[in-house]
Amino acid sequence: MTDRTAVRPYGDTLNDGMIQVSFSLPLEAGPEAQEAAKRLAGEMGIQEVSAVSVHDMGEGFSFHILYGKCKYSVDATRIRVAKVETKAMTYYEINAFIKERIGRRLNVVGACTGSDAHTVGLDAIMNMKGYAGEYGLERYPEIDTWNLGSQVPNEELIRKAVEVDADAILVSQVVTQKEIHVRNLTQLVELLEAENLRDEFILVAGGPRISHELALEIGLDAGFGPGTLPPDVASYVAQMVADKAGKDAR
Amino acid sequence: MTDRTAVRPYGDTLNDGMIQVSFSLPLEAGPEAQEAAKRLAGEMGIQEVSAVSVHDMGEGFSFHILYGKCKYSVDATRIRVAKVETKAMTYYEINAFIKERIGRRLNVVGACTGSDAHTVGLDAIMNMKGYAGEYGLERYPEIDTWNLGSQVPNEELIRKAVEVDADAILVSQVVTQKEIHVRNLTQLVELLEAENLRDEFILVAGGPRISHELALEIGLDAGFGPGTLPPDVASYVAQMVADKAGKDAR
Amino acid sequence: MNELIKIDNALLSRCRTAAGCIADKVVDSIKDKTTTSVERSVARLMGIDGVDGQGVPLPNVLVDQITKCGKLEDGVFYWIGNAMIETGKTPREIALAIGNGDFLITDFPEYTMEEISEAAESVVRDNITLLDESAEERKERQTQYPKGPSPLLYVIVATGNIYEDTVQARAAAKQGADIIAVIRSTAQSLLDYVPFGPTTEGFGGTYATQENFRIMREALDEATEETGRYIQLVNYASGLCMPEIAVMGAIERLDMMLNDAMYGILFRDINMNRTFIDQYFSRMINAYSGITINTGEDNYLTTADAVEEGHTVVASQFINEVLALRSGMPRKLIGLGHAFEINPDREDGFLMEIAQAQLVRQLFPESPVKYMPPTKYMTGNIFKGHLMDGMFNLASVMTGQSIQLLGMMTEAVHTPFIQDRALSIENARYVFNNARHLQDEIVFRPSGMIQRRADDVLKETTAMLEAIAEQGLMKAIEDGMFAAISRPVDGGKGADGVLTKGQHYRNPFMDIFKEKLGIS
Amino acid sequence: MNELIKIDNALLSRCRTAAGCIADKVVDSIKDKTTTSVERSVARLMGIDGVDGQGVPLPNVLVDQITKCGKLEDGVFYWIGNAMIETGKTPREIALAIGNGDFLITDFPEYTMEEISEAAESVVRDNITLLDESAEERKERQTQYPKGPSPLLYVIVATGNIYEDTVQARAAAKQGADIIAVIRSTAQSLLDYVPFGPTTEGFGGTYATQENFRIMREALDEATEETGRYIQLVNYASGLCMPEIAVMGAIERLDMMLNDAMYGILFRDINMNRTFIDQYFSRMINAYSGITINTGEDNYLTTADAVEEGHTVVASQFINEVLALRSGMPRKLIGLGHAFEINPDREDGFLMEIAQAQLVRQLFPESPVKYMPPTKYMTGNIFKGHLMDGMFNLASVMTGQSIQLLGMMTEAVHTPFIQDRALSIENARYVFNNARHLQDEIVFRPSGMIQRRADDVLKETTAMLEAIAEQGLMKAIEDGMFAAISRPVDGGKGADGVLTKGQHYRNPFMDIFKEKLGIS
Ligand code: B12
Ligand code: B12
Ligand SMILES: Cc1ncc(COP(=O)(O)O)c(C=O)c1O
Ligand SMILES: Cc1ncc(COP(=O)(O)O)c(C=O)c1O
Repeated sequence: MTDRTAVRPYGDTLNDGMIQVSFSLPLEAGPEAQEAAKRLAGEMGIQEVSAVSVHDMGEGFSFHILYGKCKYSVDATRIRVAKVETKAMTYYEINAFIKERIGRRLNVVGACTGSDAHTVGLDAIMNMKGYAGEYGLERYPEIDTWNLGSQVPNEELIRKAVEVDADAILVSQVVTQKEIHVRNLTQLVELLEAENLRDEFILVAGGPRISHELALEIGLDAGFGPGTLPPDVASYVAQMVADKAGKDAR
Repeated sequence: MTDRTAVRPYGDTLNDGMIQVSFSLPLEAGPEAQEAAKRLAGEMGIQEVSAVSVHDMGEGFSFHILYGKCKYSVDATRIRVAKVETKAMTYYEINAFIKERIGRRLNVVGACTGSDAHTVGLDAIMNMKGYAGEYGLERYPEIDTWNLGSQVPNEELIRKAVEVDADAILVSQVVTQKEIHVRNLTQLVELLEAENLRDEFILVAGGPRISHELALEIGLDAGFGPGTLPPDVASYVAQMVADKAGKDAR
Repeated sequence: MNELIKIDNALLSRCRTAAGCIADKVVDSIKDKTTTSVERSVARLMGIDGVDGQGVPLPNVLVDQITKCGKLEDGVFYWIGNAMIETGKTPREIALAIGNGDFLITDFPEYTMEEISEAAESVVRDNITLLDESAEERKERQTQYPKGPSPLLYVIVATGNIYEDTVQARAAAKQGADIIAVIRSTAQSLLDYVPFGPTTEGFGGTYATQENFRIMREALDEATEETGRYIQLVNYASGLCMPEIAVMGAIERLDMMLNDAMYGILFRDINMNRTFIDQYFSRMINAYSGITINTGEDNYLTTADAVEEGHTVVASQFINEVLALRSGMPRKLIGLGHAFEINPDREDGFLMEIAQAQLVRQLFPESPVKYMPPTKYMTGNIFKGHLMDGMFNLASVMTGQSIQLLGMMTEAVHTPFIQDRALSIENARYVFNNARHLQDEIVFRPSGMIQRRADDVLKETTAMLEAIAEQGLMKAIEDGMFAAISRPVDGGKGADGVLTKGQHYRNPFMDIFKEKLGIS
Repeated sequence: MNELIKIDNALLSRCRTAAGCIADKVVDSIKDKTTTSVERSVARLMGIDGVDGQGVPLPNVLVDQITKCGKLEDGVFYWIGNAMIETGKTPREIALAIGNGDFLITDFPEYTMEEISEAAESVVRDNITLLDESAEERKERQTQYPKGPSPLLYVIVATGNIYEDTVQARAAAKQGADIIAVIRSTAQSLLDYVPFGPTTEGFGGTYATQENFRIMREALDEATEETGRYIQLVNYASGLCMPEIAVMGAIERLDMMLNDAMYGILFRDINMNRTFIDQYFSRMINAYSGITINTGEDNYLTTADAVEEGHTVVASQFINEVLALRSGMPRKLIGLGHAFEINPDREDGFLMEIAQAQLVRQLFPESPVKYMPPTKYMTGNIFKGHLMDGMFNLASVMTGQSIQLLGMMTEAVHTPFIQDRALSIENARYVFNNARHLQDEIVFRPSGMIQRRADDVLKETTAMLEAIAEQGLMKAIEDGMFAAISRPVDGGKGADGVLTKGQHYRNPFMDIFKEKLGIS
């Protein structure tokens, strides 16, 4: 039986620690490069390393594939993953919830910001058609949406949000090379704070490398990763608006 | 330019440290398992980890693929790989060398030992036909060979070596599960030592997971890995026998 | 099955004629012989299982004693039956008593075969009933849980530990595997006994024991219920204990058995006569119990070149087939083996693979042929390996193969890890589904490379079979006609276990099998 | 090229007729128009390059000043030529002077077009000679270093740093790549100027600058000599600076350019008129210099479903083709784009991919079609991804595609690492070689799924083209007929850069191109 306080990788025997690693080195293929690869693996705590493949790639580069036993374990009983805490509701439940608990339609503005032109993810959440069989926010009778599309500057997004008195701002970031997504989102938060608008909106980001944790770190309210469905986002926004309204009322 | 004293993995920018890792965990797929995977990567010194894929495999197992930046580097200028030091000769050179320098034909015994029945590698070295365009030892006019084939007990191999007064013993070990090859080779060395025969023979191992280093560690004279060609082995044996003869003569 | 190429029927019938001739000679030469392993399997069929105080399996205890007394020629049935009359004990009690050193079984007064047969009748019947029930249960479960579309996904587990094996097997079933083969520990095929009980330490595989069979069958029965597909179980019969393992498999409801007429000779240096006798009886057991056999022609291509020696694979298939037919196997249980082993660097190698696969498919349309993955040219480059396995899967679905032994990207590295298997199942499911009806779409050009290659292979096969028919199979093996391996007729392991049947010899199980299977 | 399917020629000619009709309307509507970017490219063709003190590219400095003075209708040639007479300076000196604030170019007394043309004649000739020399050099090198067999291996580099790009490109060439495309930084296509000098920081790609082109060309010329194969260089023309980049590419001897008649409109929300005018002139430059274009129909399938919208790809190919023909491109330079983007979970999806690929191949037999890899359904599962790329490679070699943009197993993760590219080159080389002549072996069954799918796509294409011919291309785009994206005729970026030619307007380069290319 697995000891959840000390979980190790598994190949074919419990706790054998077997892992696979691959990387390139700026060294010509040969026994030295292979030895360098093994030592690196050693540094990483991989034991009984087998360097099973080496590929010369020209220009003084080699590619290595290794197997070995990772000496580390993790305590799975202590893992807490930051998760969106609101409860998932269905399309019908969400609309009913907004009607009853908020009593007015919600305004939601969305955009792919900066130089990012990957609209498919945002459209999946916002457009009528939706995603994986779920309607997008546009279809919700209790939500009004503004999908600004691609390559929208943060300034313009904020302007629009103010203009329509948005409850929530949805930002999509798909390009992540050189951490550009983190830069873009950070700038958005800073701009909002500078204009004292940060608390006016529920600020939500999404994209293939966005996690709730990362979003919180940057200073947003929530983050949604791969496989997000429109009702996940709608449930979250509705409940947060209701909460806020509750707090404001007190 | 690459700093060879601090070589790091390379993805698309010098010293970016990018590596790929994959392994299974005895945890059901989900955010917790993915977090556990990331933490393990963290322990291994991988930074900015992206958990790019998770696969539920049933029975409480998940498979993870991660990318990230390895924080370690290696000093490539300090790497010394144990290598067979004898100089590589061709078929013709080797035969001439034996004739001139040793003055008699060499006797070589080979076997796949223990329960190992993988004869292809040993045959590649020993049989007439040879490997990758190079004749096998059997074809060498100056070498007499005895290829005992597969699943030969160490005892029997030693008996045969004594019987034919072998100069060298060639052992092939292909099956490596549970380190069985190390056990088999260690037992061979111990048996030879017990019978005070260790110095009678040049003891050579080969196989896909055999390195010269490993062979030396176990107490053999040389080890040959993947891609070995018959003349590599013949050159080595011939020169070692010549050396020995030289020493004995003194 | 689609006829994507043309087969020259004249050549085909010449192949069948030659193969028939070859088999007749083999069967003729073994008719009046038996082996220690056949006798131990008769002991098992009489209910003898377990070990003695020293851990020696009881079938060996019994057969060894009779052998020592120089009386094995009369067969164990004779001696056990005789002892049953004399001692009133069950066969198992008799074996245990021998293990305790209580008596020499050959010391008792000897009864007539009628008396013996009568005394042992209920034991024979009860044990046959066991086999019948097992076969019956398979049928029922297969009706309740039908199998998926062909090619079926066949994967191996090989951790060395039967309990770890069940974890991997159940996971594989959930991932979509149809067939689980438990690979056997490296050393087992040369053991002249079958280990006993559950085992947790093997090298490159797990020992084949009856208890291990039972443990895995149970795990797969659960997986069957969970997945709604009948998950088949495979193990290895080949080796020095071929018929014994066949008995164990029949009792524990295995669905397939590796069982090749020549594998042991060529690849394990087992004596020819021993192998031919053992395979003859073991296949009757398989056939009687509805167990599919897997032959091992793929192995040839691990030592011989797949292009140069493609015809030896087909020739061997004809021989394996006809020998199986002689053991009463219906064609639908004869899973002939072949493999995808052409050098991946060869230009148009994929076309030649297709030619060979399609030829085999059309020559043996009723056979559940088993297609083996690339192994020889696999390297530590797991990415390229995964791709080669994908091309193999495509070749299979394009040519309508029956059973697909999935390749693993780590073939050159280690026996499969759980993720290797998961990825390879994913590979096969993707390719099979995405190209499901490709074979219905294409015809190969009549004068193209594929058709010509198939023609050439069939021609060479015919020539080879006719040459073998001429000189006899034993001589052909001596001459190294298969897998470039030559074995002397009298050499090899286990030769001393071959015996000419004595005057009292009877094997009532063989009689029953022959009758049921219609073997003359 | 093999005709593995049957094409209904009546439909084909209806498609061509409709496409011709569509193109005529487009060309007609843009004939008397020019754009800021066309004018900047004329400036470049007159030798204006470099930046002013604030780092603004000189072509922009010039065009902006003329625009501010409200005089761009007459075209930069008119104003530069005029200023040359008046100042005796070269065009580049004039632009520099403007950058220094020395004068307003529109303030000089105006000469006649004859006088201007005469004054500028040698500048025009010299710059045309530059283009001719560059094209000539390509021819020579291609004779000395012939290219490999089709499909050619096309890979991208996208580190963001031109020097790092050269390392990766040279390594790729050694690994076997035939064509290197330097992907452009995410933001560049919407810049209304072309950055200057070598650059080392881009996101998801490297800026397209003339110096970057030169650096990479030099690296690839070395690689050409080392590998003995002419390594082709690709960059992107599409965007707000289409014709300018075409000029830069012509000068620096690029071999291919991404250049699509509609990509900017649909995917970058660039104004329609702007795009149609820009592509018209940019393609003349490409054609004159012997540069192959790559169209971008693959992009449709990143937002639209590849099965449902397969016909939109083909319709767009007909339109892109005929528009390129109108710009004087010979068919052998029109590299139409398409893609392998059907959901891998779809049963028989591979058959549908083949149908589409084969259809495209047969409809445009002379075109060096460019086949794009799976991207949309790629995930972080690099193993499955590598396999999907292998199936894509197989589809390509089975259907005789010309240019294979290699898929990367890390498509869903990051722009390619050096090893991703190496493995993908290995993948393609293995599959292409191992199945090299598969297309010569097969015929698809006349009533099979593949033939039927191809028929359906062609039928839908015909209907779509005829509908567009009816309403006009601009209206069709407004209606969202491509990629499920709708763009208003007057909307989009760069609309203010569209102008009606004034009375003094002349573009001598266009005249030369038209004459050489035989455009009426
Ligand atoms: C389609 C695509 C394109 C299309 C985009 C069309 C369009 N209108 O969107 C086109 C062809 C135009 C394109 C162009 C480029 N692309 Co692109 N593209 C892709 C591709 C193939 C798929 C992306 C996609 O549509 N996924 C499907 C959607 C549904 O998934 P998703 O975005 O993850 O969205 C889900 C969740 O993340 C979440 N979500 C996403 N956004 C949001 C927002 C909110 C508020 C919420 C709550 C949730 C949420 O919910 C969604 C549904 O579950 C990826 C590779 C891949 N397979 O991932 C590359 C990829 C993203 N592209 C890439 C690049 C580099 C580019 C270019 C920059 C290349 C170039 N230099 O020319 C250009 C420029 C684009 C630009 N300026 O941004 C890289 C990014 C590398 C990196 N990690 O930085 C990728 C990974 C490919 C690669 N390996 O190089 N691309
Ligand atoms: C061919 C093969 C077989 C054939 C062997 C036929 C034969 N007569 O050899 C058959 C089908 C019989 C077979 C059976 C088994 N095999 Co096997 N087999 C392979 C396979 C596909 C190729 C090995 C090979 O021939 N390589 C080609 C030769 C030329 O390479 P080589 O051995 O490395 O030799 C070179 C060098 O290493 C060196 N060298 C080798 N020996 C020597 C000796 C000397 C003295 C010198 C100087 C040099 C030298 O020089 C050679 C030439 O360059 C590998 C997988 C793979 N692709 O590697 C699995 C593999 C080796 N087999 C494996 C297993 C488990 C088995 C079985 C145990 C499975 C089973 N339970 O049934 C059985 C039992 C075999 C046994 N008792 O040992 C595993 C081993 C796992 C491990 N790491 O422990 C592998 C890796 C497959 C796998 N992934 O499961 N196998
Ligand atoms: C027919 C057959 N039997 C048995 C085996 C395995 O044999 P062993 O257990 O002797 O290694 C194989 C190998 O794959 C085979 O093909
Ligand atoms: C024809 C064409 N042009 C340009 C691009 C790239 O455009 P951008 O630089 O605007 O991202 C693409 C995308 O692949 C394309 O297909």
